[in-house]
Amino acid sequence: MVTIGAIIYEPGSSIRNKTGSWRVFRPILDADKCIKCENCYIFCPEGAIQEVDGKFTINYDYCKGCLICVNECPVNAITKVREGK
Amino acid sequence: MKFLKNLKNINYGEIMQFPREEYFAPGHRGCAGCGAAIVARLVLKAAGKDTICTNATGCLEVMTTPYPETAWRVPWIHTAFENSAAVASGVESAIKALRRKRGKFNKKINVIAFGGDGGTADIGFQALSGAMERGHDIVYIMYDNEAYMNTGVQRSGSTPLMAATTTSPAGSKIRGEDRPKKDMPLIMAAHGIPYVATACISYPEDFMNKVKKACEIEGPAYIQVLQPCTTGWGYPAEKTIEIGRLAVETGIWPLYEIENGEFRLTYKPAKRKPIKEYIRMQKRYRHLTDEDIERLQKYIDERCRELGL
Amino acid sequence: MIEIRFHGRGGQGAVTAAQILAKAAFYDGKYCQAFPFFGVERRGAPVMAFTRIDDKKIRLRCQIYEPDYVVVQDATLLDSVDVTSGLKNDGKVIINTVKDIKLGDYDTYCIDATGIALDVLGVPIVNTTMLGAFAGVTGEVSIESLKKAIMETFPAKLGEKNAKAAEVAYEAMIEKYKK
Amino acid sequence: MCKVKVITGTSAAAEAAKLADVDVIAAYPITPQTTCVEKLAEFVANGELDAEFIKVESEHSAMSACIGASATGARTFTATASQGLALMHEMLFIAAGMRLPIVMMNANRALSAPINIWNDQQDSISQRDTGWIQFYVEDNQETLDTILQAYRIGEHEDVLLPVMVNLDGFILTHTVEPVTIPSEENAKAFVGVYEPKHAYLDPDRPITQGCVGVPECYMETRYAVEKAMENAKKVIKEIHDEFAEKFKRSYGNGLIEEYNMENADTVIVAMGSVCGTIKEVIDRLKEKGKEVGLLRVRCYRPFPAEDIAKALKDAENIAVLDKNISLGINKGALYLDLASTVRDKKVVNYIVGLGGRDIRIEDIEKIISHVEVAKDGETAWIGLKE
Repeated sequence: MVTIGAIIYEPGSSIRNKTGSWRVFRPILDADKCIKCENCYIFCPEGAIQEVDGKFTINYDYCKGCLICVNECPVNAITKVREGK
Repeated sequence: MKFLKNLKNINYGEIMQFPREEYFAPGHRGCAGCGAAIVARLVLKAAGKDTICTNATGCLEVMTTPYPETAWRVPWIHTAFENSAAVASGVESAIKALRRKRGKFNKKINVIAFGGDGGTADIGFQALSGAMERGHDIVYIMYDNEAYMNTGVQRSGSTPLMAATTTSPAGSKIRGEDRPKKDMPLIMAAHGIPYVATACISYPEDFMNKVKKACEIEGPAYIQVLQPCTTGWGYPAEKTIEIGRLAVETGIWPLYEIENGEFRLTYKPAKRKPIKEYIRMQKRYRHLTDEDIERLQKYIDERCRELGL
Repeated sequence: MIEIRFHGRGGQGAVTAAQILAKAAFYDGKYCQAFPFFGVERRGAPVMAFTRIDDKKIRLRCQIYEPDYVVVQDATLLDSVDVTSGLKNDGKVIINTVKDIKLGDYDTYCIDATGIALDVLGVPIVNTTMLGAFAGVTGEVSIESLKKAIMETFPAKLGEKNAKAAEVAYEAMIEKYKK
Repeated sequence: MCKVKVITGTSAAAEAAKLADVDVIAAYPITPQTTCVEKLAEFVANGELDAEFIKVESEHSAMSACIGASATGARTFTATASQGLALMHEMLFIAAGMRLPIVMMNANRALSAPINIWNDQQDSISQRDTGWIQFYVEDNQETLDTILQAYRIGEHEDVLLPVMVNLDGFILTHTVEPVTIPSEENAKAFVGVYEPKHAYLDPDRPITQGCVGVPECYMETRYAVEKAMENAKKVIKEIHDEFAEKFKRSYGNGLIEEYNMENADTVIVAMGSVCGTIKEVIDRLKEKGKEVGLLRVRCYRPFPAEDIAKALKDAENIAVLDKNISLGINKGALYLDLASTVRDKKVVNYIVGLGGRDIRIEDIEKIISHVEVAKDGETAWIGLKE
């Protein structure tokens, strides 16, 4: 059943769509090198980088592998590897 | 520390800790490295929960709301391509009326209209001009990726000089877009509205502070945020922020605000970088010769001089 | 049902006159309808407006082709407009003129409405004056209802003056044409 | 206490919007609708109506702003005509698809070219597939009454559709006649307050309106509008009856009105103000011993096919009057709809009154005598000059 006027009542329901499957390269964040500048956090188009218990981690369910985080990390704490390798 | 270094030049004082609330959910269908998604994320972080958004047809709308899924965690409405500002006028007026007559909306609510450059500078121009002139308390965000990206990179009024698009191709006779970028911020400023600003996603604090200011100011506000597009501009996805930064550092996209008619640069590069660095990273400019770039450099130099950059 | 056609010039208030007449008839307890000739004419051009009055609800929506009465607000119109066009054989014409004229075989009633308007209102706007003349000649509406409709149409002072102008014309016509 | 005022159709529309206590008006002036928005602006300026009046820069923005306001939960009104309605075209589909019960007065006027400010019904007929409920009224009183009913109908949970109330340009919009204006109290008791459950933007309930209708859901949304149209037929009758009981004025059964149909072999089918003239002609013929009926289609969308078929079951000669023309098939829209409803009967189409061509008493008489000898499926243009 489509809702009246095709209204979507569940905010942020796009989370059901796991875009992590789009990834070709995987960014890997080395928490020891991280200086918490928040560059990766704020520039991620997916909001896939989260702060958990004071540490930044990458949510691979949604990370599309754009690698902006790799490019923007000022201390090279994030590196990339090919998916499936 | 590229980014932190940039911040020192911004006039807003303390480095902010970015709000952790996310009102723009993951799982949207934007390209990897999408600048428009960054725009939406930053705007909502700055504006907060008590916000209603309107959206013109375009990339941002299409990629965020294929039924039955939405990336939006604030109330959001899309109707058509050319009328985001008109719809926002209706939303804002309804809030006013229902607040006054029925005691609803008992808090400040930000009404934010999103439109791409086509939906703003071209087909949506009349509706935008009308809404601004009428003085609605709305914030209009033009996410500027300098062409019609949703339909496959056709030129818009906001496409810059010499950029190649599918409708301003680099041919043997015409070298890409033959007209300069339409100066929307100044056109909006000419409406006499209280707040106009330019921004770039590569400078998130600057951008978010401007969004906050625009929300706080009563009356219409217009922010044009440059948002590099990996698909339309032709560069690797990881360069989205870097290219945006170069647009600002070269003076191609100056960051300023016009508050109650007063112009102020919000960021001034210590020394402007040559535009060649920016140009050579993008396929849309690959047809340019060194002479072309030199001509373009002169044009940018002239504009920067006018702005005091 | 009676049908009235007003001839005037754009800006002289012919449409307002037709509407006031309809309202006056309504105050007399009748049904009414008034409408302009839907043209593109601007100020100064010859224009027409119409009123229907009946004892029962008026349903006709066509234009008026065979009026019972014609009211001519400006005698200069006679040179360019066939004001008696379609007028019923026993129809009456009321004209604003300083002369005494007769149009064809029609009962023609002349009044110096401009003179009255200048006297009473201080401006040569004759629409309300002509309505007074119409009431005096035809008796189709009462002067009381007419004055009420006029007062309701214009703001206070102006309403009173216009009602006065109508009354002066009304009495002048009764005086002039009393049998 | 109700009062009677001698007013134009556009004023009657404005009075109705005021009585419905609308929250937001967004409108752009256009002949012959103008006096409606002027009146509303006056009401708002004088504080007689507490509403936001958005003086938009075009009809497209008028409908866009109405959609934004209605989607925020406000009762919304607009008015337009002709080219303005055509400019709104895109947004009309959207208002209906988003299920927003906006009410609009349309002053029926011809479409360019050549530019023509006078009456016909081509403008709204051209919007018949947009998903708007469409009424065509006969007089100024019905304009007011129908707008009041329109809010109830559009906002009804089984309907949730926008409603267009069409009145003939100039013939009604610029004609004054007595109109009974209900008391504010009675009107409010009838119209009620708009409290949408489906669509309203509120930060405390973050919904997404106007999503991308992917192929997996688009057909279903269209079908839902069709179902709502079907539901509307019942709702329109119910609300009409409730109105009739409360205000002692009725318009047939709300969908159609039958006039002198009992003994008439010849029936005219028409919409709008011309029905008044037709009734007058019917009465005059009756005095001469001739019986002719009128079937007035008050509600054109949803199309009351069942009611029409039933009403015409004994008719032999059916004359359908259209103030519009579907170019390329030489038929009017009402005829085409009716011909798909009424089979095995003689139905003749008359194209009348385009661009302000007056429909005179003789024209109606001519149609009546013509239809009795005409062939099924014929089309005749009435009043056309050689």
